[in-house]
Amino acid sequence: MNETITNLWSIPLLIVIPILTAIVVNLLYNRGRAIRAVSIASAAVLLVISLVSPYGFQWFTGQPGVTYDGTYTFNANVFSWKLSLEYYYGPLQQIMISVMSFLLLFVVAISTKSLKKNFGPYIALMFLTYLSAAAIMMVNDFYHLWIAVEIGSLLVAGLVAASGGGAAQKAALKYTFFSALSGSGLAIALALILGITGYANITDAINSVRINDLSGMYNVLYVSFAFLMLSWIYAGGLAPIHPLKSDVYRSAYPHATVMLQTQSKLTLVAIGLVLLRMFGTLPFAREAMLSISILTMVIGIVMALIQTDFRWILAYLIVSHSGLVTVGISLGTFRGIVGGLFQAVNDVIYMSLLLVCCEMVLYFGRGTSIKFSGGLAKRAPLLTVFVILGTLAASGVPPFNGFQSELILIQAALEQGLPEVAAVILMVSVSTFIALFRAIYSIFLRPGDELQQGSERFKLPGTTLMFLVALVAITLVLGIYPQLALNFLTESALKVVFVPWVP
Amino acid sequence: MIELTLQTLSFLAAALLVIIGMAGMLYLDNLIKKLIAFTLLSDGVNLALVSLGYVQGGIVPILEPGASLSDFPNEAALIFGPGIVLTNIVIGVSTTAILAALIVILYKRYGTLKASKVLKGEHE
Amino acid sequence: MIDAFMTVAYLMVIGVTIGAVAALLQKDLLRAAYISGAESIALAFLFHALLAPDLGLTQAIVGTVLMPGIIILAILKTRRHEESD
Amino acid sequence: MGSIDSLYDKIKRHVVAYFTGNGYTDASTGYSAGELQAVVFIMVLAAMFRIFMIPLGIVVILVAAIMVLHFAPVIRVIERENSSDLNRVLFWVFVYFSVIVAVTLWGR
Repeated sequence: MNETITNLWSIPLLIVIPILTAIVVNLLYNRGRAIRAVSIASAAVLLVISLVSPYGFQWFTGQPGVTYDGTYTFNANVFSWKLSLEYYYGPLQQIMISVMSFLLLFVVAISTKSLKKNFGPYIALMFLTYLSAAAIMMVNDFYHLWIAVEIGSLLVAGLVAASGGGAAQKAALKYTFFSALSGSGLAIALALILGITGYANITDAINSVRINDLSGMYNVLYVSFAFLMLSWIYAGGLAPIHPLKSDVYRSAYPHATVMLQTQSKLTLVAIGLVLLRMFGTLPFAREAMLSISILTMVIGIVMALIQTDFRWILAYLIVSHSGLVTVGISLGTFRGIVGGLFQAVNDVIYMSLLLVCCEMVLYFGRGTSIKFSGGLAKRAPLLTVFVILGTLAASGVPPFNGFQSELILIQAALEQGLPEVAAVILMVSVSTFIALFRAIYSIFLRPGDELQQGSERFKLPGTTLMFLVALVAITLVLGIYPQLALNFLTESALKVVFVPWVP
Repeated sequence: MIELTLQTLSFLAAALLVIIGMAGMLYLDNLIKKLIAFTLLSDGVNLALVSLGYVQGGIVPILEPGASLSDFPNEAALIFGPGIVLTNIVIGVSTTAILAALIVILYKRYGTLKASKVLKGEHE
Repeated sequence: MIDAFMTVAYLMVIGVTIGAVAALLQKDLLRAAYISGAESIALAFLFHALLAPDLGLTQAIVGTVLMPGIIILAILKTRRHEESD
Repeated sequence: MGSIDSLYDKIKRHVVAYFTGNGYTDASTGYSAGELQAVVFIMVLAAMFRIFMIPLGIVVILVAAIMVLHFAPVIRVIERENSSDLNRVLFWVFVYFSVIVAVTLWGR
């Protein structure tokens, strides 16, 4: 296949700008206004780059060499070589990274406004989290995949520990201890794949597996599949590791959780597609992925039903809805993959809406426990409207975006002859409504204590109001015109199903 | 009967290191001990990856002046393992640093290094 | 010469394992950190014997100075002996 | 679990705990909804084994029903197993990993 260089500037910029911003923001000690200006400008630049960037490849070590007499060893054939370390920016990467940049812009704006102390390192961690998620999304070789996953897990721990509080630090310590197993497992998987195929590049590895006869070495492939799936589970917070991940989601600040859940959804999509492309033809590989996804959905939603704190409920709902994303991917059909990717986009958006509402509940000085609160609807009616809209979107009610992706997922499950999976997806969306509405009733609608009753209304800060309005607008637009997002996703899904060696 | 070459022995040592590290992370109650067990675990993985590339009676994969080019591919040790291990060592150091910092912070907050007190589950 | 080298390598294989167990059995955390550093020296030599001298150098520096250094710093900031109960 | 309680005893204890135990709290709606959901989920997932073999599916459904009745408030068991204790998570990961490797190697 002939590949041409069409993209020489945007992929390096998407990696370099977050690093530079993190360094600069770290150096601006205690200058809140400067940090705010720099970080917002940088996030806006990232959003513009991700929107206007052309599609194409970025190869490392592709530059011409210089000889002693001053001439270049330039040769047009250099660009026809397939180099191993490779990034790719395509339609799927464009929509995912654009959504993440949009969220980063507002999250940075909110956090620089609401935090009081020196928050330079915190913003730096936020940008580095963005960097790791973008790298995982664009990468097409196992080596960079491993490094980006490792960096991402350390950054999650850093971002959670920076939120302060004993629970947050405990969650960070547990999560980092576990990265020992996951990271070593990913390194072993990488070494085994390198040993079998001889390539770190995913495209070349898939071609090598297809061309060469590996019938005697299926055991090695299965072991590397298992280790790679372990890191998938760890980075995305699927079933056996979900207690650690829900601890992480719950104990960070809600606006930091927006970035954390975006990162883990993108990681799930990227590593899931890699697993499907590389190991999708192995018998029982997709079944293993599917069973993990179903287990995640079920346990997440059941645990969300019995929580008594809004933050806990949201944490377990995020876990459960990551199961929805991976069900679509692990079905492995065209419609399933489209549904999974679309669910990832939608999920990131409506969960951000709910998380920002949760942040506002904390900001107004009410606890998020559903036992000792109530009566917030009288004092913050606008927030109540937003949180109810977010609930409707999350539980898949027609005019919102959650409905469209869940419909596609249910159709995909029925097409595959798995009506049970369709039933589980339906029940998850219904139970999402129950779990969220318990919290909303207790916090917002129930008459509160007399001590908490006041006359004056709470006012939403301007940035937050803009963010909420924008998120609601996106959920409505994507719910009414799903083609806007599906146009980006169909090409990638077709490639994964029919030509899996193409990134 | 497997011949006890250096490669087999170091695979064995790597497996023992991984098992010792995992057992230490599971059963030891002290957070610093858990940290040391973590470094042992990553050492074991590194050793396994390095001994994957070992060639019996081979040479270091560096092309010295005067070496014969035709024998080099047969004799040189494979380098994919070491390429990964170099990164893994660096990642291990940074993870150790973050873990140590978190342990110090948690010690200041709770006054103990016992994992059974610090790392209790949230729902118990 | 070669035989002596290989004998030392075999000894280092045993040394790595014994060092790992010994480090985890100490009650004194500082001593455990030192022993894990000694285990790293054995590991560095083993890397050298396994035809990866560059990794041997890296492991010698990182494993004997940096890692125990970090752990010793953490011990100095917390406490030296394990709690008995 | 050498329990000698009959099924009647289990159900009676369950019902009594609902109406007298801690009284009606905010959490009890969640617990009852979660219990029902968990039971339905388990039965639906047990029914999925029909894709391998229909008799196997029938057997698994029966086993699942007996297990559900044995661990009567299922939600309590699930809640206990979901603790974020590090060792417990590590244990579940080892179980999971061995199951995945065993199933994939066997399925080949």
